[in-house]
Amino acid sequence: MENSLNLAAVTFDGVLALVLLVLAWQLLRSPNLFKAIVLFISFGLMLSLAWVRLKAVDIALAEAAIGAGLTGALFLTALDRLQRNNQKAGDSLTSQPGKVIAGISVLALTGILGWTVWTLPPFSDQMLALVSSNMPISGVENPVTAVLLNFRGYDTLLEIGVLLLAAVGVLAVTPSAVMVADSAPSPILILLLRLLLPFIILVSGYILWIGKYAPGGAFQAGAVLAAGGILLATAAVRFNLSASKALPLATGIGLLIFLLVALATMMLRGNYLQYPVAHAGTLILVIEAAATLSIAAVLVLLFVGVKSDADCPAPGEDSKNFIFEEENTIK
Amino acid sequence: MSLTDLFGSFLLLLAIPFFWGGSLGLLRFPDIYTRLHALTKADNLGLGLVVAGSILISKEWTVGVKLLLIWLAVLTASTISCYLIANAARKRKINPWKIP
Amino acid sequence: MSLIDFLRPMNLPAWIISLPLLAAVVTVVLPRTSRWVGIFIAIIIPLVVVKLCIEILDQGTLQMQVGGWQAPLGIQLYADGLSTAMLAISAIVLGCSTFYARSYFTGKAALRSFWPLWMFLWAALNALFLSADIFNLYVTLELLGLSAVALVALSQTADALSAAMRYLLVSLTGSLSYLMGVALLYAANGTLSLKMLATTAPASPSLSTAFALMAAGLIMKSALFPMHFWLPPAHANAPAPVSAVLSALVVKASFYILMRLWMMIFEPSINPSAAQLIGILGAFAIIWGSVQALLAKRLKLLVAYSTVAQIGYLFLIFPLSSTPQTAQTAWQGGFYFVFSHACAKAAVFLAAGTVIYVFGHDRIDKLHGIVRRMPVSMFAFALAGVSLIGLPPSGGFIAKWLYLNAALTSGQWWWCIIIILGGLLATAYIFRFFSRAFSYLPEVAEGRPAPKIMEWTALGLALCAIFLGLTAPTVTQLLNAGKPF
Amino acid sequence: MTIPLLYALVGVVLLGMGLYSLVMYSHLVRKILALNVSGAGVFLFLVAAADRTSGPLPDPVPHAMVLTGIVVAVSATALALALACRIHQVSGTTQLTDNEPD
Repeated sequence: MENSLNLAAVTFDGVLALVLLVLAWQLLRSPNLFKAIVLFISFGLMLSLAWVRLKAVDIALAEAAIGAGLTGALFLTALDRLQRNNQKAGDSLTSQPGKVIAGISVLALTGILGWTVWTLPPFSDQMLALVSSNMPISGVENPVTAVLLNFRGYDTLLEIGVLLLAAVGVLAVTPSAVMVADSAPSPILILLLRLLLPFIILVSGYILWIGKYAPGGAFQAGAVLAAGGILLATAAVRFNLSASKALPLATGIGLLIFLLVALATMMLRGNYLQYPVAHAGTLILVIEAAATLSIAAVLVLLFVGVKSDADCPAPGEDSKNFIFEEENTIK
Repeated sequence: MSLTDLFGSFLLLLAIPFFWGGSLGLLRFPDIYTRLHALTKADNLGLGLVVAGSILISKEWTVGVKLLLIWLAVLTASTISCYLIANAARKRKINPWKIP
Repeated sequence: MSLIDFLRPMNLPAWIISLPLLAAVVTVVLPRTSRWVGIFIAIIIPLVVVKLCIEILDQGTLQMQVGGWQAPLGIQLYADGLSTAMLAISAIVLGCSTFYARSYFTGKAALRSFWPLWMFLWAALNALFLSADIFNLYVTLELLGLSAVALVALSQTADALSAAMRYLLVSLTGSLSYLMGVALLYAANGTLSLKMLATTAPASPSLSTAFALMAAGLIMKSALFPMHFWLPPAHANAPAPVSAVLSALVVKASFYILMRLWMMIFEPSINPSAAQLIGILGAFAIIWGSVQALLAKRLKLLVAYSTVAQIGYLFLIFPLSSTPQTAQTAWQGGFYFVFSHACAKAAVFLAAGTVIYVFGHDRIDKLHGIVRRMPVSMFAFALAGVSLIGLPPSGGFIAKWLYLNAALTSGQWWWCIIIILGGLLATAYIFRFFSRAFSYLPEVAEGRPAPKIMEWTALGLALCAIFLGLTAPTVTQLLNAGKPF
Repeated sequence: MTIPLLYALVGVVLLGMGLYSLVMYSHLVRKILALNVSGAGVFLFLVAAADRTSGPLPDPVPHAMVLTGIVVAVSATALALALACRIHQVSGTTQLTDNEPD
């Protein structure tokens, strides 16, 4: 029994590895970009399975929601905009000699890297031991959450910054952040929204909360919430980012709360982000709740920013170039 | 291995042909409408069997409830996305395939 | 709680990182306040950095365990002489450019996105110089890269957008390569702390591969020949204050990381021919960049190619520091280059931006006699030129002098030829512009007057480049504080 | 060959495939896809390495690193796609043109 299970597992991993490679190969070579993107989404879903196999359930959740779902949606909307005017955009390969040179150098790189990986010394357990021994004073029970928000919380703080930065960057190159639907939203879509939206919010809250004990947390919860937001944006006839007043606050609040907690702990306890042990769990939950909101807001914003059609009525360059325009009202 | 386990495994195995058929249809059917048909019908039935089998095998009732919720969520999502895709295809004047 | 408590020396690094980040959030949420927030940061950060300089001169190093966790579990913020000097130079350049930008962007809508991006850029630089954790460095690199790309794209012209895209692709590929190196180092050594890697990482295939990957990624990001192709379009098409900061600081940031990694982790166990190879690339960069600068038709492009050349000098550190006797001289020379080039190049880019502001273009052959329209800016250009060429008493001179010293002591005389040749070529391309700008013509091209602040900030930076030459003892004392290498 | 090693090697190959396509194809969407595939390769290697601990529990630090990496990747992807769309809108091309500013 033990053996046959093992055999099944090995077969599964072998097949999954092969599927990943074939999907990647296909998606990188497919002449049809739409097909490539669809393959990319399936690649992301297969990758989620690989994460589960590698005991990284947190990553599997994030990959399915962000890596495959949201990134895929971003790619599809961008492709739609890019191919609207000229249907078949060229995707020429570099010249034959270039192909050979690039091929040989990439093969060499892959070979060397593969050999390095093959000869890696045994992995040290010291970090795992350190994390495990400090779990009781981390305020949470899921080791990944502990690393993300306590032991290496500073990385996460900067990363929330990266997200906000991306939102600002996307809007900086999107002169008119207004998303217009092709036609009136379908009544079925609205029905779906009615049914799903409350659940989405509930599930997002659940994932946020469960992150303390089990796989889950701010990123996964934010991604789920963002999915709801994107659905909502798709169902709207006209979605004007610039007009929203709440959105800037929602995008910024995650970083703001995180920074304030970090500075407050520094002034009270001496070290940046050093939570008092008794309140670590609460503080982490507060930071995560704010971060969830911001992550969701930014992800929606990224989607709408990429989707928003620059050809639609854009008032004078000067008035529309901003990020968050307060003067504008919904038309 | 108890009887419920056995029956649960049987249901899981029973799901395979449905998934197989759904995937085959997705790959081999001639147009978007027929492919959607294969995908949503066969796969949803397959998923139903997987969920039913898993509920039988799982020992805790909370897990069972979660699985049931997952099934309901997938059913809703797939029904509506199927409708949306078909509707979009119809709006783009993609004609259904006819036997030549 | 008193103010003294607020600014405990231990807390200074955290403030230096947090203040611009807070400012970024505020400028997003309350865009109307952003100009004042920007000015506030441009004043407060240099002050805090001065305080940090004093502490470092006094104590040598400062270390903070973020979250109170020791390495390898937590992340360390670490300030020594070198990182403090980098923070100081960033504060000078970014501070001046902030005031410049305030006038440069007047009335332009792009300003709304400019301020948050600018604050993120500043925070990223500060965080990068203070980080002592290789994965945290990756996050700061991404923060830096994305903000820099978005700032380049702000001009919204077809050229600028294309340049930004190219920059983004190169930057992401570079980060990815660096991240793979981080992954290998972690897989082999089980720690991400720079300090611990420095003491524990043994020579092994994984160490060599990690070095190759990280070096390749960082070289891409700092635009060393032949990976320089993205730099001239990006730096030439960005808004002027952005160009100044990109050339002065952003390319130096990845050089700084590479230098830290090399001196702390890799140098003892990597084949020294790697250093020679990097040096040769540097030499090519000096020649190629200078020649392209000589051929450039636009002023900003000339300045951008000059950056390509000057980056070449930085990488001469690797071969020159290869012998123990010269290591000290060489790395000090290299960082003297970083500082003097930062001030001089920022001054030159700001002056070039003023030229565009005044005349609406920067075609060199149509800029006859502009010195009469903008004497202060052209004086700044001339002073900065002195430093770029490496004439005494500028900072550029000290840098070259230290380099020549290291080259002769270590018996690698051939690098002297390159350094001198580079200086001659720099003279040629700078005087090619001067011969037009300072020529006397009865009628001068028409243009709108430039705001005073734009002219004087450029001059301030150029003066800094000169003063770096006069204050060499203090600067070296700061650099040596805490014995970085 | 162990299971983590298998996935680590797959990660390396994905990185190589992504880099090759990044250099070889000219369409911006393809380049961004290629970068995403390369990134996935690096992440896969990192997590596979974390699963080589002696006990049953994997090392959670690389997991946290990859979560950070995924979020950074989606941010970068969004910025890149928005830039690509803007380039298309301004100059009607979906590729990088080789014009050096003169």
